[in-house]
Amino acid sequence: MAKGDRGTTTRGRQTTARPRGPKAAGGNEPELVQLLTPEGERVEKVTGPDGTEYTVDFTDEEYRGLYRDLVIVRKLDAEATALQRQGELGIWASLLGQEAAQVGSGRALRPQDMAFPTYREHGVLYCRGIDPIMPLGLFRGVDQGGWDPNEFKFNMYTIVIGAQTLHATGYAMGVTMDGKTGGDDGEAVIAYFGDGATSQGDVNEAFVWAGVFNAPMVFFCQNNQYAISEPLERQTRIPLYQRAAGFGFPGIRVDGNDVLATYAVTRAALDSARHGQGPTLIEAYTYRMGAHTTSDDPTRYRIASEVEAWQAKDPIARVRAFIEKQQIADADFFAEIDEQARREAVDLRERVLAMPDPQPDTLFDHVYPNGSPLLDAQRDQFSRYLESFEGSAH
Amino acid sequence: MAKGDRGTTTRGRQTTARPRGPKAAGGNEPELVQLLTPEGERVEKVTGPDGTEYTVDFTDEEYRGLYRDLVIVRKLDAEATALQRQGELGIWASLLGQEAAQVGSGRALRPQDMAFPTYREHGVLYCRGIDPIMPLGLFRGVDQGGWDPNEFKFNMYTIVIGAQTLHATGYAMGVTMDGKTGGDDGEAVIAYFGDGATSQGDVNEAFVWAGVFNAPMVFFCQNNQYAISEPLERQTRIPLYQRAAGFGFPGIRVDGNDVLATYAVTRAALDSARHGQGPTLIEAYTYRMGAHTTSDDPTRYRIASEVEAWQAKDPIARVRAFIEKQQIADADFFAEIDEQARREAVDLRERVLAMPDPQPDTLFDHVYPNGSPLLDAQRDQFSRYLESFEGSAH
Amino acid sequence: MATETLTLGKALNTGLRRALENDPKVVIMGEDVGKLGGVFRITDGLQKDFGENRVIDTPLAESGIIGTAVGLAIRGYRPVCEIQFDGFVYPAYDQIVSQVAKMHYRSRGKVKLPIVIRIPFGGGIGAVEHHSESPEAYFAHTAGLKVVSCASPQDAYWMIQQAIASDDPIVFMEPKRRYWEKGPVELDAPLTGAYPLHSARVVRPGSDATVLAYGPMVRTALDAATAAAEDGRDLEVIDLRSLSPLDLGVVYESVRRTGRCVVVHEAPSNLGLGAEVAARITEECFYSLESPVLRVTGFDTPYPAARLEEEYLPDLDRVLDAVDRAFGW
Amino acid sequence: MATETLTLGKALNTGLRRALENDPKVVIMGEDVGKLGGVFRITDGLQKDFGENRVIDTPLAESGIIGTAVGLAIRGYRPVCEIQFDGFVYPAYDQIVSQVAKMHYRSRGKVKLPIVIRIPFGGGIGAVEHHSESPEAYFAHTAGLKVVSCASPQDAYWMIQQAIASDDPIVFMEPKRRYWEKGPVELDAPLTGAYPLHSARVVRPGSDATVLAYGPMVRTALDAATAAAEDGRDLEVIDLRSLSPLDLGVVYESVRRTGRCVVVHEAPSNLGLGAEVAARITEECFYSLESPVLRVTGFDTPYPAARLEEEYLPDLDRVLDAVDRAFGW
Ligand SMILES: Cc1ncc(C[n+]2csc(CCOP(=O)(O)OP(=O)(O)O)c2C)c(N)n1
Ligand SMILES: Cc1ncc(C[n+]2csc(CCOP(=O)(O)OP(=O)(O)O)c2C)c(N)n1
Ligand SMILES: [Mg+2]
Ligand SMILES: [Mg+2]
Repeated sequence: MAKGDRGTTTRGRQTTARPRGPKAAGGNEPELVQLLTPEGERVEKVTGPDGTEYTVDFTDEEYRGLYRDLVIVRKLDAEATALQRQGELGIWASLLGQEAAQVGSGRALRPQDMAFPTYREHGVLYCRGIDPIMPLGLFRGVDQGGWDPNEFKFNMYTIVIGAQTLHATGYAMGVTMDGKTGGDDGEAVIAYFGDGATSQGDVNEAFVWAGVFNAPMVFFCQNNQYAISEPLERQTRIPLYQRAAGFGFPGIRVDGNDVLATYAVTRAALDSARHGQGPTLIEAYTYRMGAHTTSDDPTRYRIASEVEAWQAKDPIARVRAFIEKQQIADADFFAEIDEQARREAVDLRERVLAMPDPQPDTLFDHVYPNGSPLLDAQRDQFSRYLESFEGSAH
Repeated sequence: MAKGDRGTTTRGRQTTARPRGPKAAGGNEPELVQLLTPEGERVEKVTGPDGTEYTVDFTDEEYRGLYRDLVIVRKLDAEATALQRQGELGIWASLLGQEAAQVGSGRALRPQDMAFPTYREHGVLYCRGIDPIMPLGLFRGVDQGGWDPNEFKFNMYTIVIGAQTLHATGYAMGVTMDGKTGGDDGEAVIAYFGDGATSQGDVNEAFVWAGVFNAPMVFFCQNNQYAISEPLERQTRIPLYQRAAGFGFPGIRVDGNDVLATYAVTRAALDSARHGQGPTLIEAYTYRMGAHTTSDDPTRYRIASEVEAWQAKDPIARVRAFIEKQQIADADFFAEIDEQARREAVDLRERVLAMPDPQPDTLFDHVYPNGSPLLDAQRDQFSRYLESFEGSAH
Repeated sequence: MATETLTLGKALNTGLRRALENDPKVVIMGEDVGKLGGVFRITDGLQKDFGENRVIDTPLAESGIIGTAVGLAIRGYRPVCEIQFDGFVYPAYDQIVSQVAKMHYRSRGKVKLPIVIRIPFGGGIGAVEHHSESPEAYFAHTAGLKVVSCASPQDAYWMIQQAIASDDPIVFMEPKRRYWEKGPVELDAPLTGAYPLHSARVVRPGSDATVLAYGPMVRTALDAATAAAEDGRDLEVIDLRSLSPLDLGVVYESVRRTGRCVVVHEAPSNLGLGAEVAARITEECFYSLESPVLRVTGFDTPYPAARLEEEYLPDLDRVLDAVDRAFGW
Repeated sequence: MATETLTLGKALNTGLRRALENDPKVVIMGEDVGKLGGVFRITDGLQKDFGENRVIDTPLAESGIIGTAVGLAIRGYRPVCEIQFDGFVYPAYDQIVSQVAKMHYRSRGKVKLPIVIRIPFGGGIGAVEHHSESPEAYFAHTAGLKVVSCASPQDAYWMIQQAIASDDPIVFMEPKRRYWEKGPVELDAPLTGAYPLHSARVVRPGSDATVLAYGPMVRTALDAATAAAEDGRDLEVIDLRSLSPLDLGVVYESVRRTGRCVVVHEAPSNLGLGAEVAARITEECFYSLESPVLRVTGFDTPYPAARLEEEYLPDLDRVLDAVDRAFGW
């Protein structure tokens, strides 16, 4: 049905360097915004369908900084996977392959912006300056990964698919109600979710709300091609960024393995939101290189050649290639980054292993801000019960 | 945001006779398919954006038949409203103003097609050849308006907003699984819902499903401009038919006060579905002339001039004007129809008044196909309890 | 002290108005709560006086209402969400039980969600299906939520304000068929002096048997007590008020005195509030009970057609029948 | 008669296979049920053998799964819906309680919805939040739904087939932490000869006290009985199997003999199944009870972090402690 394709289309410059969507279905996949090719070639700028020019103007230091982020984020992720394999985490949801989508969007956030992650946004969390240990309690099972979202401008992880997009929208409505849009210091909100999540009622209701209230927010969909075992075709028959057209706000597809393009597109959308221009949907076209989580076995549902094809589009390799070509760093730099990443990983590991187990009776804490007599009674009874074992062989 | 407007747009012929959307917001409302102007002028045909030509080729008898349907449907509805005012119905959801949307789409259904209504599709029900008394048990409170959907190819009314769109989609998936699409005798499914319903997660999930499974169905949205008191702007900032573009299937706006255009557009969409071409969203642009239900007081939230403006677009007056201009009926015909409508209304009234009250212990019937010992016990206890009053002054 | 005679609905409306006045962070949101003032007019006039940012007509989607309320609460607001009818809360169920109920716990106390979810509930108004449900047990079974129900205009006025002022997420069940019943309301009494939100209360002292009720059934229980008095039986009626957590101290005390207890609600019997109340009373008052705690409830059927609701709903006679059975045990 | 030793998960898988073989109208639908065979592999190999029209990988939306299943059922299919984890059933709650549960009643028996909703439930697998919930009371409180839970491979094999063959809408609760436990399964015994779906069963006869459990807690109760036997106490263990309607005849009979009863479940205490069971036993066995029915349950908190679940979940010791308390009453 050709009509569906007449939605908002991202038409970047027709440079030969910019490829079509890597997983072109029937050859009519739309173009995506790309500023750095898999080979490490810089595309100077891309003009979006509404005339927005997407480009970046980073200093050498900043390019190196992005590279550092990418490497460290991947390393910490690998360390968490290793910790899980060794039984130190109950489960881990790896971001392998999605580093550019996360670092690009994470670095595009301004300090005043608020993010609502899923369970996989370890890279965004890192860019927010949050100690990577913070969510690990959830995966180790010593707590549920709780923190104060307002302190870090980063909400807690959300596991129920799509639920956080409504939270983000409500928060963004609050931003408007507080009069915090309209200028460069305006606040914007970003909601992360996956390709699978786009099927959930909640996500579509968030689109409705965001449109109606012109909410200052960015819907950032990491299309990593899979929802556990289900390929994209189980969720949509057209490119996901086009969903936005149905709700009256712009959608755009960006190469999610390109940290520069992701940065540029996210920054533009956030700035548009903070200036009161309303929501944008960004589809970051990327790939989940690993398993869905450490509990998953992707060999049951996808073939090695597909993974290999994506390997060639690695988000880190292309930045390194670019840096090398531009000669803005030497071998020492790369060695130093690797060493820093290694140190941070070791540090993370040590601190994970040192995480204290929770005390049994903390079970009853924080069910209600104002407490509950029922829980008090249960806690008391439980304490007496535990005491009854004391000194016994039990 | 102009981008959102680049979705599927209905571009009919540029005849001066066809007006823009009657309630043009900011003057950029899209055109709608219209084959009969409010003045009763026939537009020969309209070409849709995908090249589909919308027209009708009715015999004089058929035109008269449509007029008859419209008048009777309106009359029966008015009778039900009167019955409610007299305390004979608990509540009534009037279709006043939406007759053309319902008769046009209802008559477009072929016998093998299946319909999933809301609580307002009395006109569609009539066109399916169903005794109009059938849903009245629900509104009178003597039962919940139950019938066998397969017997009438018309599902029971659904009150929970949007829920039936998923039922329709599942049913349509079943049609495909049964191999009942692909030819002229293929089956199609139509799901009715309102403008307000488009905000519900369920409706958007139905769009997802229908797109992914290429379900043989038509989403028929009667945009009557209000969800109880809330005007359209509370549900969307762009025209509703454009929602479909976000899900990869065509959407089209039709003049819902034009029975000919509604027929033509619905018939084309149904035929496309039955031939295996997948779903279509139709937005029938119309107006709820009365209250939301008899419990509602629309003067609290809308002004008289708005209602008057729509009065001028009355769905029945234009057909009468057309018939008169074409001289395909004389005064006797109109008198005869009015008399028939009156008779059917009287008959309906008499039968409503004769509806028996349910027996108390039917309360316990049909909770489960296989029954339940718990209910048997409750029924027994209740009978004994009722017996305890027998012969007493109670 | 200004005491006015108000309907329960007007008392809620006045309580909401006070809450909007007292705290700029309070916002009301829901379907048709603006110009229309809600289908029951509980928010009548509030949008006009407080504006569209404080009283928000939302898109027609309950999950969206609660989900965005969560975000607003994280932002520091105190959303009061109206669900139009009991039967329409279920699309929001996931947001309520998985998000609203759990976020404080998940965050080890760092996130507070002071959200009030108002639900007009129960039958008796001759409505079509989905408009007469009693879903309170679903919420009371959900750890992390509190659930209350008011039964008089005075309680309506105070309890809605207390619920909004509380940092706990609270499901506020409004006895819709009592919206039009009148009673005295002390409008100027300070909230701090009001009867505590999560406390049951003896609304009619008595000595022969204890009748427990909440929401719409309190009136029914009181009527039954009046009728029983004519037969020489002195029933104590307790309004549970807080459905979660239950406040059963006063109940135990009563049952230990009377030895007999009947619990009344509209919701189906199976796993209704009565089950919990009966189980706990039995545990606490085991040696005082002359008969088991008996339940007078809706039947375990879907809510029936309007013309059967008189049969379905507990009424004075069924309450008295249960009392008789308790005495005949 | 071919008796094989199967895990509970494999027994379910084999039962589903039989159902697909026996009735072409049976379809399986859910997230990842196809190539992956479900995250617990309960549908392993079924799509390969029965095709994509019989085993359907759906979009990621639970309301859609149940809502389209309703439409398929109206069309004459018998959908078996997999909900991936207990905590993800709530987005489908409206379709379940307002549509699946009510349509037969609404239609005065004219519409049948033979839908089975499979839910792996309960904790004990060290999972993150939303993966260890016990939502059965929500469904058991809902008139129009039936709810069952299996506890052994043999029951899993039979009950899933019985549920699919039944015209009632059934919520089928699978004790996920027992998926890997093995037991004998008679594969060729005719379904008609199987123990009835909606019947409780004594799984260990005993004379001193009655312990009631279902799903994952049946094993716990049996272990407790074994331990109690060492202390000279003879516990009768009853697997409730049908959670709605409850089949309490055998329970009453048992409690009248033993005079003491403990009911065990993972779900929170407040308004959990135990409340209903306790209320009914008390009513039916009032003069036989030596002590009130005691409940051993999860606490009224959200399901905690994995490293606290051992404390949260009822175990052998907590069951024995309750038995002790029953004897000490
Ligand atoms: C409501 C709900 N249903 C099911 C699940 C189980 N589940 C966890 S992740 C997942 C797939 C999500 O896919 P996607 O949105 O593409 O995100 P990704 O994991 O690929 O980043 C599923 C089905 C869930 N967490 N929540
Ligand atoms: C889930 C749900 N929420 C709320 C309601 C109450 N309600 C009944 S009709 C209605 C408005 C529906 O508007 P629309 O979809 O435009 O249909 P219309 O009534 O205008 O035909 C509302 C809010 C409901 N029936 N179901
Ligand atoms: Mg994905
Ligand atoms: Mg409408």
